[in-house]
Amino acid sequence: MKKIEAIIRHYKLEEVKNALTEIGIQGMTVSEVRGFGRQRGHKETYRGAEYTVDFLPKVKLEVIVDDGDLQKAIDTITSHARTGQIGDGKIFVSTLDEVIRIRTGEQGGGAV
Amino acid sequence: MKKIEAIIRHYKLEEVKNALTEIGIQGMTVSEVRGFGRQRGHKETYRGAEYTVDFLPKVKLEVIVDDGDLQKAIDTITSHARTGQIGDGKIFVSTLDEVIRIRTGEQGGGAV
Amino acid sequence: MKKIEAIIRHYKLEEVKNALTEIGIQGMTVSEVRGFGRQRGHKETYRGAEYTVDFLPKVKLEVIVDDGDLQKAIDTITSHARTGQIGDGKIFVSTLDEVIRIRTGEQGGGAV
Amino acid sequence: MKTQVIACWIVTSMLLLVISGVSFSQEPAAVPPVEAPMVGPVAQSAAPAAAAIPEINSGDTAWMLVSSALVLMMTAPGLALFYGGLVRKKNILGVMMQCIILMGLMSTLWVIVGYSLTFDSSIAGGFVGGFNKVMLNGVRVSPGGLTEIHRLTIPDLLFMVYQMMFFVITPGLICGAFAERMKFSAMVLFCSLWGLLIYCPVAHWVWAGDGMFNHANAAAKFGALDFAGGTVVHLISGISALLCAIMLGKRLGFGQEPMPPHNLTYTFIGATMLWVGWFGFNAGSAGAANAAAVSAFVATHMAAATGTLTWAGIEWFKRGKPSILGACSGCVAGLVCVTPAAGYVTPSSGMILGVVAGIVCYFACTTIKSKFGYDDSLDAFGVHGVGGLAGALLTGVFSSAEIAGEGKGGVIEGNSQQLINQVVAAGTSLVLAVVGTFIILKVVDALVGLRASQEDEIQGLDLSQHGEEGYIISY
Amino acid sequence: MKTQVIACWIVTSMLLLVISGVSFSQEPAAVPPVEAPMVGPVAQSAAPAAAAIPEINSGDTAWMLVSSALVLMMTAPGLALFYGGLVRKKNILGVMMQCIILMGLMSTLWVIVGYSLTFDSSIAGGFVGGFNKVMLNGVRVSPGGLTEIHRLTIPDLLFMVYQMMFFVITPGLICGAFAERMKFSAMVLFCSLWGLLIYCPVAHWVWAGDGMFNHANAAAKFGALDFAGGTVVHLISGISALLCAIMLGKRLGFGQEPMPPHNLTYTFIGATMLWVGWFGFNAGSAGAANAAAVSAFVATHMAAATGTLTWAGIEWFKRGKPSILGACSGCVAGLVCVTPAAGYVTPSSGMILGVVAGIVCYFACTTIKSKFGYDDSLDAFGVHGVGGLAGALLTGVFSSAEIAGEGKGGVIEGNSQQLINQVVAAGTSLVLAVVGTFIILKVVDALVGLRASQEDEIQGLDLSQHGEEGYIISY
Amino acid sequence: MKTQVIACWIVTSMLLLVISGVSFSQEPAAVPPVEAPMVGPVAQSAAPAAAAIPEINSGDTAWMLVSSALVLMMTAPGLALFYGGLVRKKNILGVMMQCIILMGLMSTLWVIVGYSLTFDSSIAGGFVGGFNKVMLNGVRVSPGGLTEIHRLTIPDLLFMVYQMMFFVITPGLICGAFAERMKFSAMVLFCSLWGLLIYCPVAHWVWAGDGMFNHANAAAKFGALDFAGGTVVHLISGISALLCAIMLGKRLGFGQEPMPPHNLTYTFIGATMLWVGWFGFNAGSAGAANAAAVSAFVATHMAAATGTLTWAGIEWFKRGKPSILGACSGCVAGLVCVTPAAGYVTPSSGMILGVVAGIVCYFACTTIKSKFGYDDSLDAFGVHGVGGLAGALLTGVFSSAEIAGEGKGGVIEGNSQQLINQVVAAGTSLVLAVVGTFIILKVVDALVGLRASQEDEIQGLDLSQHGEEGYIISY
Ligand SMILES: Nc1ncnc2c1ncn2[C@@H]1O[C@H](COP(=O)(O)OP(=O)(O)O)[C@@H](O)[C@H]1O
Ligand SMILES: Nc1ncnc2c1ncn2[C@@H]1O[C@H](COP(=O)(O)OP(=O)(O)O)[C@@H](O)[C@H]1O
Ligand SMILES: Nc1ncnc2c1ncn2[C@@H]1O[C@H](COP(=O)(O)OP(=O)(O)O)[C@@H](O)[C@H]1O
Repeated sequence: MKKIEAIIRHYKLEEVKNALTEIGIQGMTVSEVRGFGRQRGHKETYRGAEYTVDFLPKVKLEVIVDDGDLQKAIDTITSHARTGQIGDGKIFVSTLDEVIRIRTGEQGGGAV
Repeated sequence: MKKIEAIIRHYKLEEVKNALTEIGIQGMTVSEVRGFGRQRGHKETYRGAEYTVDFLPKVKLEVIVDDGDLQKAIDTITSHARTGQIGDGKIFVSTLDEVIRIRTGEQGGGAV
Repeated sequence: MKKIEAIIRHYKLEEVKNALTEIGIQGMTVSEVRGFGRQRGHKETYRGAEYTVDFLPKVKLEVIVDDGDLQKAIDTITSHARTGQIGDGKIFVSTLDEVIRIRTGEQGGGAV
Repeated sequence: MKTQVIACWIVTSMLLLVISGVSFSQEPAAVPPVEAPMVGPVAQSAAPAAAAIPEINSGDTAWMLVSSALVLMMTAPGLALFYGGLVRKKNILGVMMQCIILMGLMSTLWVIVGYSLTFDSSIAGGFVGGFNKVMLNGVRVSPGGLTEIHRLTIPDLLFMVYQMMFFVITPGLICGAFAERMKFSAMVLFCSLWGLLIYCPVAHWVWAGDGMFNHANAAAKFGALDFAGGTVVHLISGISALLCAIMLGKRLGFGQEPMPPHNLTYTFIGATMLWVGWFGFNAGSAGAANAAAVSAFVATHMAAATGTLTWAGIEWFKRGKPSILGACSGCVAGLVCVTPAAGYVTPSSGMILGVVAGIVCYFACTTIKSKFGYDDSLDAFGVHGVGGLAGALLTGVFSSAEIAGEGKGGVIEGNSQQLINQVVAAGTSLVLAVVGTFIILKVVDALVGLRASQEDEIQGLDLSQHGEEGYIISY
Repeated sequence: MKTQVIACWIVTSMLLLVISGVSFSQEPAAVPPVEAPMVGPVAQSAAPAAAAIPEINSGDTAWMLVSSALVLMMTAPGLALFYGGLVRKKNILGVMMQCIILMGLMSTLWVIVGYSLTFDSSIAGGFVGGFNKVMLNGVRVSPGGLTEIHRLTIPDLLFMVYQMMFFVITPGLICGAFAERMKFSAMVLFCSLWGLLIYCPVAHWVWAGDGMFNHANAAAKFGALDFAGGTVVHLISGISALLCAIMLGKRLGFGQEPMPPHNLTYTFIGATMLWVGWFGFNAGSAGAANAAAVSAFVATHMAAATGTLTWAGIEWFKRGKPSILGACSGCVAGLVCVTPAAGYVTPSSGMILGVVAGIVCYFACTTIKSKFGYDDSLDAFGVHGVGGLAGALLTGVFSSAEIAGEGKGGVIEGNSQQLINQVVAAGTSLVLAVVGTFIILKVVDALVGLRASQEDEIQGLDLSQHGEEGYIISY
Repeated sequence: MKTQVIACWIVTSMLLLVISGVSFSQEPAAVPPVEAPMVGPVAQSAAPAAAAIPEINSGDTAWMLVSSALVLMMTAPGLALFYGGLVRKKNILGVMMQCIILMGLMSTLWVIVGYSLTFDSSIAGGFVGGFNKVMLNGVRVSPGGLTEIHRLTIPDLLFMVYQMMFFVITPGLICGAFAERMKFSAMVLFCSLWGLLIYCPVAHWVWAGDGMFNHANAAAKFGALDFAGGTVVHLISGISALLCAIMLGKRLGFGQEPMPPHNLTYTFIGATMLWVGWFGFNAGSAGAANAAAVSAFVATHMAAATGTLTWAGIEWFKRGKPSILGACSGCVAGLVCVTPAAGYVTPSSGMILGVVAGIVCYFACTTIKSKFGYDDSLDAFGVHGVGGLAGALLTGVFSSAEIAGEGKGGVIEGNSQQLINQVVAAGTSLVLAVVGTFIILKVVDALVGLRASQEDEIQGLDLSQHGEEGYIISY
């Protein structure tokens, strides 16, 4: 079982979600994050006091997939989240030891 | 050291937290997430425009435990977060390389 | 590739971010979390009804680094996030299988 | 769902048809006579003795237009924010929806039949007003069509619309008791029936010219003083609220999971808007921009001021920290308590009423509630019921003849009969409210069911009843 | 960016200079004569016949001071919250900025030249008012300087400032159509030009004493009734809004990604503040605290009430759940629709207008919009255009001579000519609005460009146009 | 904690007892005489010459009731939202609590002794008013009990409560300087002392009939014009705020971490509510619904309008983007600056005052503050101190005898003495404010300590002082 974490742009979420659903991925979890990398933030000024806001709002998408679906999922996210502009985001992949479905107690692949 | 990530229902958080505390787990971190799986969202209508809101609000619970406490923790979460209805959530387990307590610099089991 | 997750105090974020940038770390992602450990919450009273709010607001910092930068990054976070008071937070380190930059499709070290 | 909706509307419509039917058949005789004297909240202290028909006074009219607007503002945004901030995020729109729908619904019912039931001359042995003013029949755009005691220098139509705003907000207060769990259709049906069957009679007793508890009605055995609605508005809504809380049962998870206010900034905004709007409620009840209005204004403000300090002060001593929820609750408690007394008392008495309100409502919301364990979600009973009762009684103590007018002094001025009158009027109203609310709740339960389903309650009323979310601040 | 800003200001300044130049050269002759009769929204129903110069009436003055404040409150916080809640989080400050800048900008333009263009005696064959009142030349702090029909018992200066508030809010309504994508500089330029070139002429036609559609102008062939601005405010802003929506094009992602309101609690607060403020708008249009004001107050409130119930009711039947957005939209639709009729109709007619508004605006915002596919972001056309048109026409149907004054009955009282007059006035105004808005948009586009860049739009107007964020609730 | 609380209350109580003691012992002689002429903010421009006791005028009373409500609304929700939006999320309730507690506390103090200290005839060589009116002794519910110059057509009690609202909001303005770090108990003590020891004397000098800077006091050598409180309200609160900022020291992390406003939408709502409420503040200071009120209304509105445009315009040129915080700051700056001049100047002068305010306050809040490095958290000094001073002086320049009344022209009309009077009055008040604030801060520091502890400040005042959180939007 693999865990894919993708940091993407807000307005790409809907598209990526739909694309993933189409290739048969049935579940995902998102959260609000702020981040920066190459793309740095902007300046905001409040009554003359200037702040550099480094962190830009992004969406973090977490998808657990069977090892076999991994590449397909990565490709789908990559192609749909891409604009070609700096700030498109990153994908991180890691390995899970175990997945459990709380409702049934099922473990492993069936639990996803 | 294991990291348990559990996606659960909001209104189960309090119960799960108390149950974990009772079995001796002394720390945890939660965050707001939205997700879907089997349980899909609902429709919202704004002046005639209908949206399908796939993502439902959930809570993500992260608990770091010693390997020995893993099963107990999983069982506790599973039993207390369960309602038997679709949407109860998932538990993901992964392995950590290292844990450090910032205040003291302690590492490993003692840092949890 | 290593993933560092650090749970720190809100008002230390700016300092830690600057310190990491100075040692050459070029990207990071933060999110709002709530947690407790040794440091338990406070009591809030609403019209006589008392609640124990266990979860305190914290910031979660995620930084992906090459294996070589790991120790430096940990040390930097540890030293700048520390106040010596209970509640300073924790650092969790895990191993990533893969990192992809969405914009270019680059993988591995170059993608960070 | 749909069937319930339809059931709900059918019942309401039938009710209205029946009522209207009765009235329209009477209409030939309905040329509104200049009835026998009666007195309302308006002008209790300034009723002109002469029978001469007054002209429109522009200053009084200006003030009453403003007061009407202020009392509407109390329902929303005022009350909606005050209550809305106290619920959990998932129910915020439910609260707001109740307020705006009541603004539409109760206003409509008032025009159709409520005004007539309240201010037309008594039928049914004085139980309620008649049907001569149904659909505003005979309500004039100039002064003079009202009974002598209500004879004001403002158009009768303005008196009607000002009173309408009270009919809107009173059931709104009850919503605080069943918040977060009542089905929307049940709320609609309950408030319609409650307004017509409980508010109208009680308001008729206390404020109509031939009302059996109207102090200005010479024929009344127990003439009570109720300047702006301590009994009519707060006491009966508060006690009905308690019954609702008990009969609906507790919210799921009550006592097990924390249910803290999701947005105290809204509660604060709402409370301070209530404070401002209450000037329309209390000083407007003078019916004119006169000395009584000014007295009421000052007493009202001072009660709010000391109520705020008292509640926050008690918290400061008892738990080391004064809270903003305490301060807001205290100001509302003070305002509630001074309502029946506003135009009859001195500023200092206003200050005393605020202190008393702060103390008794504090204990009602903390000690009493936790002792009996009912789930009055937003303390509609603790604040409006208890504060309203305290106010109704204390008006009989502190009323000052110098301000209120001859024969209206209270216990302090040696007139202990007044306190008895207050007790009788409040007690009788209370009994009607309890019995009536019980029956209405049973009826509504039978028709559409009172509570949202478990799932709906867990999901929150916003999504389950209205298909919307309050805040989508993430995109 | 900077060059555009400069361009923008140069154009505006030049425009103002030209206009002022014209006027100042005329000034020697500008001692304001007691011109020929004219009638505005104010006092259409209560114009004193005598030519005697009235004294200040304190009650009327009090009411008009309050009404002016209430109408300002409608723009902000009212409209700003109503609209602001409906956009996505990243554009909330953009909406608010438009409102506050319009408060500054339109007020200033009104003093400089707008008031004169509207209420000075006609020039250019009746197309617009002249330049005699530029810079408030001759506007007195006492009553009597206005034409006979406008002769009020309040200072002329108060009439001026009350009318100013209408000039502020009207372009604000349009902002709902191009929200979330218009460049700030374009908005500033567009609204300035639109106000002077479209609002002033139309307001002159309908409300100036010698206006060609002013019912009180004996010389007018098609004397229309427009109590508080159904045509002048809502119809022309609504239709201009539609054109803006079409010419600017859709928001990026419209139809593909969900764009739900980011904060319906704000929309609710705004809607209920609009409801309260509208009493100043409509009842204030009587120009005095008199019977007409009271009639307008009640009709206004009842239309809002039934509008709320109607829209929410339609939703309840059609999709099983009444929504708060529906209730809020319904109340605003009812208020829009009753605006031209407010002081001329009975409470029951007000209730009918509210029901009609609820129905037609509901279909305009749902069926029609989705059929034609334009992106009227916040339904400025669906509510104000459609509701305003319905109101303008129905005023000709429901106007009651008993309330509105002799000769002002509508179709229901057998005067079908009145409906024709309403159609002609509305139609002519509509044509000017369409043609004028088209030209102004083209000019503004050429000068500074209408739309924010793609990146700016994606980032949100708050950051891209103003360098700020609305909520930073995380720290 | 508890000991401090107790200490705090003991001191306050003792203070009040001492004061009251003094007064009650004087009471036998306290039958309120119709004292020597004096003039307040109210009616400076319309003081009736005759000594005849006026009757209540309903229009004037209506307007003053509304104005009192509007000024209360300025404190909350107005100021509370304006300031509350600017702090960090963790301190929002702290700001709101300060406002509502001041509403309770200052109102109570005003009734007990503040009103007497301000408007009773001078004692202590003219330093402050006497104790004859303690506990509203002799304050009538009809007009006529005030001195001749204050002789209004509204009940004396209404004058009292209107002035009370100024006493409430003035210390509230100071809170902007020490926001996010002052201990709650210190705030309570500081504001009580500041109100009684600084506000009352200065208000007495400028507004009491025998005040040494009251223009209407024939005996005054330096009769200053201060229509609605440029010196009395804004200048002295602003300069005291500066001292507070300096003496409390900077917020932890100031200059190192960003402290952006957590909710600019609140700041916007607050600013526009202030704009609306300010009509009560300024136009209400006419004391009647008359020509002076209308003049003040228009001048006030125009200053807010041009202030908004100016500040936003400067930003647009200097950094390419106009900000909503700039627009809001500009409107408040304009309102502050026009306050002392409101009823004395033409609309055009109002516009000029707004422009000047926009410029000077902009530089005060940006250049000056960053140059000197003090941490005036929310720019109480930059806006109220600087804007108030500018207004106080410019009133002496722009005052127009035609509007203000004979002998009240300014420099522009050749009366340069008036500017000198303004300087003297402002300067003297400023000195008292600086010295007094310094002493009071020292005393409060000694008694309960000024600053919250480091931990408390880091945790936020909401939790540390009040045990609550503002938004719990996650559940
Ligand atoms: N080293 C990193 N660790 C954690 N998150 C990162 C890291 N680098 C980038 N990110 C996340 O990815 C987002 C996009 O990165 P950025 O470098 O701006 O774009 P791109 O990958 O297109 O060059 C950032 O906003 C941040 O949230
Ligand atoms: N493949 C997945 N990857 C990441 N998160 C998932 C995945 N599947 C489900 N989830 C999370 O678990 C939650 C519950 O899943 P769901 O399938 O609805 O319930 P159940 O597990 O009871 O069948 C979802 O809302 C989502 O947040
Ligand atoms: N076992 C754990 N699992 C997950 N998160 C934890 C755990 N223990 C602590 N944390 C997180 O670290 C934060 C700080 O921990 P705490 O024990 O209070 O401080 P310290 O590490 O200084 O003793 C907590 O608020 C929580 O978010």
